[in-house]
Amino acid sequence: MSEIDVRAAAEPLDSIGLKAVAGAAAAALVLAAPFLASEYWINAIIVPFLILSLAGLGLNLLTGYAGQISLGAGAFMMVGAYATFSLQLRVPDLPLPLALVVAGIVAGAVGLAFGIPSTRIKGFYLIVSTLAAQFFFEWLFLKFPWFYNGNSSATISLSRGLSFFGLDLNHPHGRYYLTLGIVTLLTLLSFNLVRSQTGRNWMAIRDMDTAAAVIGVPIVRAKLQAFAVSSFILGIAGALWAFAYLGSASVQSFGLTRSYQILFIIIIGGLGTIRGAYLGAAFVSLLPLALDWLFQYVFSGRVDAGLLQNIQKAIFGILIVWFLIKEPEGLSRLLGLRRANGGRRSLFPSSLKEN
Amino acid sequence: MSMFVETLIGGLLAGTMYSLVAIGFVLIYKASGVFNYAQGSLLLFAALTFVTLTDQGVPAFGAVALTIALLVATAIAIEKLLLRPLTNRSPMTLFMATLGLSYVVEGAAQGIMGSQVRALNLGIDDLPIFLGDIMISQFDLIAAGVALALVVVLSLLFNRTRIGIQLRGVADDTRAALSLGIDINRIWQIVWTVAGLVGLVAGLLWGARQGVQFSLSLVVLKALPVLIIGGFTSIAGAIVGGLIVGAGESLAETYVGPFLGGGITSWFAYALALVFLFIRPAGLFGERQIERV
Amino acid sequence: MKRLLIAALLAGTVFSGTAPASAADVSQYIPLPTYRVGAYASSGELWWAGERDYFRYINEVEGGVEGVKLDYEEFETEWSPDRTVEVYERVKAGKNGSPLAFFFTHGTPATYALLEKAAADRIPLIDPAGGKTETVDGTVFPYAFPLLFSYYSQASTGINYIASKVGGHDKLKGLKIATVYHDSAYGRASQPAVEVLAGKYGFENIQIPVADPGNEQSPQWRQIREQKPDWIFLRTWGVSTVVALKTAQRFGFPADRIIGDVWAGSESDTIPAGAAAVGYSALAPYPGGTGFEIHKRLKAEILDKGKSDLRDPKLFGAVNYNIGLVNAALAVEALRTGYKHFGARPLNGEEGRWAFEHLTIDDKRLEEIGFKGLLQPIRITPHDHEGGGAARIQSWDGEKWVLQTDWIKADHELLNPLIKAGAEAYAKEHGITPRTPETETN
Amino acid sequence: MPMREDPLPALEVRNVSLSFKGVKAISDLTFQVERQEICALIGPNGAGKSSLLNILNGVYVPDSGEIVFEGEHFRRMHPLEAARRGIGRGFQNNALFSGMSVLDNVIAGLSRHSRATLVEEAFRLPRARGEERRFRERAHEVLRLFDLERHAATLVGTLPYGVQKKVEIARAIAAEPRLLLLDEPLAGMNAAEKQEIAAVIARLNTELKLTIVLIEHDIGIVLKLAHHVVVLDYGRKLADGPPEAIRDDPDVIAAYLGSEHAEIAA
Repeated sequence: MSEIDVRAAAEPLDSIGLKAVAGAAAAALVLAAPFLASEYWINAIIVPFLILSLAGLGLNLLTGYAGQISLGAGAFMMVGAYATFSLQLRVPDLPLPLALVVAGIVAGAVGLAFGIPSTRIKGFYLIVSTLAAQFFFEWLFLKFPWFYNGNSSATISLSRGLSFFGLDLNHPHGRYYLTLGIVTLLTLLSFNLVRSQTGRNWMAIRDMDTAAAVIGVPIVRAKLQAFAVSSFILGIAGALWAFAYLGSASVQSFGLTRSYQILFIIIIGGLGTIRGAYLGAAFVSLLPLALDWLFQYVFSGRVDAGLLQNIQKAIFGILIVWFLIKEPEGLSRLLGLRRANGGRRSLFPSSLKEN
Repeated sequence: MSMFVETLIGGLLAGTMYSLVAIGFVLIYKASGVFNYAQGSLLLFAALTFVTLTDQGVPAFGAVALTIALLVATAIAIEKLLLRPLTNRSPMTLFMATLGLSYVVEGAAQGIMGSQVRALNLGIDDLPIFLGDIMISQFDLIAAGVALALVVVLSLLFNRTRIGIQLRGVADDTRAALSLGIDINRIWQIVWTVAGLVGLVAGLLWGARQGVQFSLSLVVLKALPVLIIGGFTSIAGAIVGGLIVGAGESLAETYVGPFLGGGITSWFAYALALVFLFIRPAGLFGERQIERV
Repeated sequence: MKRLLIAALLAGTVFSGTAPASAADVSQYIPLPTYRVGAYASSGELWWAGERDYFRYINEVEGGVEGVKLDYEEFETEWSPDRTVEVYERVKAGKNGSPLAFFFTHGTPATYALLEKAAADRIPLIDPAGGKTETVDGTVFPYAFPLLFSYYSQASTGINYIASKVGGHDKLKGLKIATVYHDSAYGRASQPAVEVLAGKYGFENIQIPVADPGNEQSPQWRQIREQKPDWIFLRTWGVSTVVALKTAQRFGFPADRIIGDVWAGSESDTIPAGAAAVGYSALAPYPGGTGFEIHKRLKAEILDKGKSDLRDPKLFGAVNYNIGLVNAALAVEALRTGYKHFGARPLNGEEGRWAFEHLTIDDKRLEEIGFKGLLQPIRITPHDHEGGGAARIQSWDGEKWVLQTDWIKADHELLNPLIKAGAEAYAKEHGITPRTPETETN
Repeated sequence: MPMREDPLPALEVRNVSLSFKGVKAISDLTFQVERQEICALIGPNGAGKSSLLNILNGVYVPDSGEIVFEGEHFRRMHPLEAARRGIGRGFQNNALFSGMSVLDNVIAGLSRHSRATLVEEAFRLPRARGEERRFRERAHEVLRLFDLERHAATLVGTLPYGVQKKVEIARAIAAEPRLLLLDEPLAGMNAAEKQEIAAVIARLNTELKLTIVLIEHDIGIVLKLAHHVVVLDYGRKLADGPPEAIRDDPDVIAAYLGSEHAEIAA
């Protein structure tokens, strides 16, 4: 993550040295984190934060870069998790990293299939496709016991746990490094992708799809690629969420609220930026904890608990609205991380405008 | 055969209940271009306010009046605090803002009025009526009647009143309406109020069926495929879409469901909507925009 | 300014970790993952009121459990298993010097999600009348406690009640019994048991799923009208129960032929259904009502002194409130068992397991703690983490639940092989060697 | 005058009609564009000029008629097909990708030449790296041609209108089209800018031997720049011929030029 920040920000040449030092320091910090933070921080905050960042990254490629709105992030995470489970169960010889890749490919294929309507349908009408995916897979993975190996609780978990070519990862540090490694690798690949012709094709479709088609951008292919790549990443994020964070998962772990959460992450973090996913995930995972802490500290015992919890929910909603009003480009801009000459632009100037 | 007819009629009637929720959506989308996810929460809010008031001993008439007053205040607040600062933002941003709004409304409603499930009795007996072999729900029949009446009232409002005509002007061409001196902020307030009222009616009918409780806000998920089939901009579309979804869901659960292990209503409406979209990419009644470049 | 705000928010979370312990007078830490927000808040609100009121009563009136005060703390989860996992991670190391003796999951999906984590961390998961049925077998699942009334027992007791209504088990032959269930892991949990029971007694087993959230059920009930079952076992949850009762009325199915399970039998299910719910019966391992001894004590010491967590005193004695009371009492009695064995100090997870595995509440003890009639006598052993397996039946008269029967036992002889087989399969899949508690020394 | 080495015209429009919701936008239009000529479409607003370009690009589907491009017949064009065959396009109201830099906009125009696969791009394999380098060089070349080098890294949405217009032509040129369609390339520019762009267009025509169809309202420039003028009115062709003939055509003067006659004389 930190290496990428360095490269991303390295445009003004004069500060490269400083940035490299800062980057190396950050990398060292990230690698040493498990020895600096408590187990609670690793297990309950940092690992889920990293996975949510990855999911946000996946969705951001589709929604933030290619401009295709999706309310089905949870569905593709679900597919990835269940595919990983199936592979580990039924192809026990396949090492975990390869199983994750294959599960990602399965999720990508599913994403591609549910992306097909995008070649004909635009804007908000498109949410029906991703919502159909959301509800269909919730039903499918619950309905047919094959998917959860007939387990009476309809949950999935890896009976052999996590391992990396023989290295046992079933402890907080192992889970952290596994997650960190995968997230870093996928972030790098995504970074390459958005700076390549495919990335430009996506942004062209987002900014003005008709013009993109006319100048020779292969719209259909690029949209389907966006769905496939996004779902690939979401699928792997889903598998990590199920097995590196939760330990076991059911369809409820990837319900509609999860899809909204991922969408919030990229809107708050910044659409169409890689680092936006990280910032958004940090915001979404830390804000409720911060509010919780604040409320317990300030009001504990003095106000009815039910009222308190509902106020907290309302405040979360208010903060989201406030954010959208104040910073349409999300935390990415608020923290001054965008290119200095990057003027304010409207999100989705064309692709979502229909009647 | 009678089973088929009954399933079909039952489905069509249930579909009008979905239409009721979708209509509020359409109103707001038409006038302000906002895809209002918070419609479900507004519905909950309206119904919960009404029931809380009647539980406190306020007579039904007074409770309706107070609820309407509160809905007006809410609409004004939403317009001033949310719509106006977000003018000219992308539809996506507005959609996200309404998601945020739904958190606020739900949190406030449950925080202030409590989360207990309330009973709501509208005095409609839900006993079956038989036409030969075919059973029809009295309650659904009345609900369908209410939906029909609502559509008539709304079309009168749109076609016969000055505000309605201004409203249509805003819907057709916002910029032109602005240049004609129409106070668009006031129009938004009115539309959100009307959508709130439609939400109140829908909330009361749904509430009488399942109790006034949080899950009322989830009926919004039933309204989405209805909207997509009917098109975001057409009230007639919302009605027809509701009928299609209701009948389709009912027939599918009865005749297709058993082969798939049942419980398919959660996604069937969406699959149906997807099929319709392939045939009509902007819904049955939606207008397809000509791309100008 | 904005940066400052965000920095402050972030900093706030960093320093919100656990504070150092003070050595003297450590209380037993009891975290409560709760849901006061969202779709399930209506049942949750009362549940936590019951739990909190009882814990407060123990602390303030009885001076704690064997002198150890209870330090309970709530965490909002909106009934999401993922958030419950987050809470679990947050609290599993204990607080203020107290380790964690057990963890209430307050929901079956959360129990499923935590099953393996908790076993690895050696922290007992407590989920009365819920959880995973196979975990009744403590030899494979030492750290899971589906106390009181497993999902298999619920099915069996329900069938036993129907048998008593039709005049004996032999009369079940040829009857049609339809299970209308919430299409989720919870809703399906009883299916294997019903299947075995149908085989034994010869009734026809019809299973009808309702998709979540279940606010439109005409197709299901039309199907019921076609198939004409004699009885319905209703295993819905939340709004799907209300809609089921209302739709049953619409399709002319009599409410007094519907038996609800534990999670379909509270006031939240019947009040909104209005007249449609009159005559409806439900399994009650936690009966409703205020006529029990403990209610008199709580009224005097907690409610009348304005210390209750109940927002609306009318709901005192509601089924969900009583669920809270019973859960709290089970925890308190288990801790008492542990303190007597290990000494009066906060227990850790392994000690907590020992305590729950040696929890016995007989009729005499029930009288003492004021739970006679509200809680069945139970005896937990390392082999049997359910310990009860009975329920009373209560019927809704339009205003309140009225108890119809005394405790009706489930058919454990029939169910145990099923549970054993499930546990063995799990053990095999996960490479667990079942322990032999007889050889364990404590 | 255009050179007539090749007997086939670059483009033929044959009996093309188009209507929107029953309203005729183009009726039975026929004309042809020779290779390497600059053909100007003129006519009042709503005459169907932009719609015609949209048909040539495949954005609109004509109700009837056909298009013949370099000897091949098309009942309709698909946008991607049009681009692949080398039909480039500049739009009336700048259809640039506002969230991307000037350089990225131009490189996006090279999409039809891209061969690297997604996986190659993600892992930066040699073919992707090589392609990226070639694309960048090509884009810089084109930017230099339009004197846009200093804006290369700027977000295009932040630039003034005239500059955006140039970026748009640059984007179309980068892909090395065989036929370039320009919709009012000089609109919104001052006189000096107009001269500059007109000169660039003329150079593209002579140096790159590019066939150009353009829509322009500035008749003075049209008459100087174009080899061939087609006049449209209410979707019908009013006149078709060399600029001198059009200038003197009484029908055109009557129906369209009217009061603007003075301007032409000037």
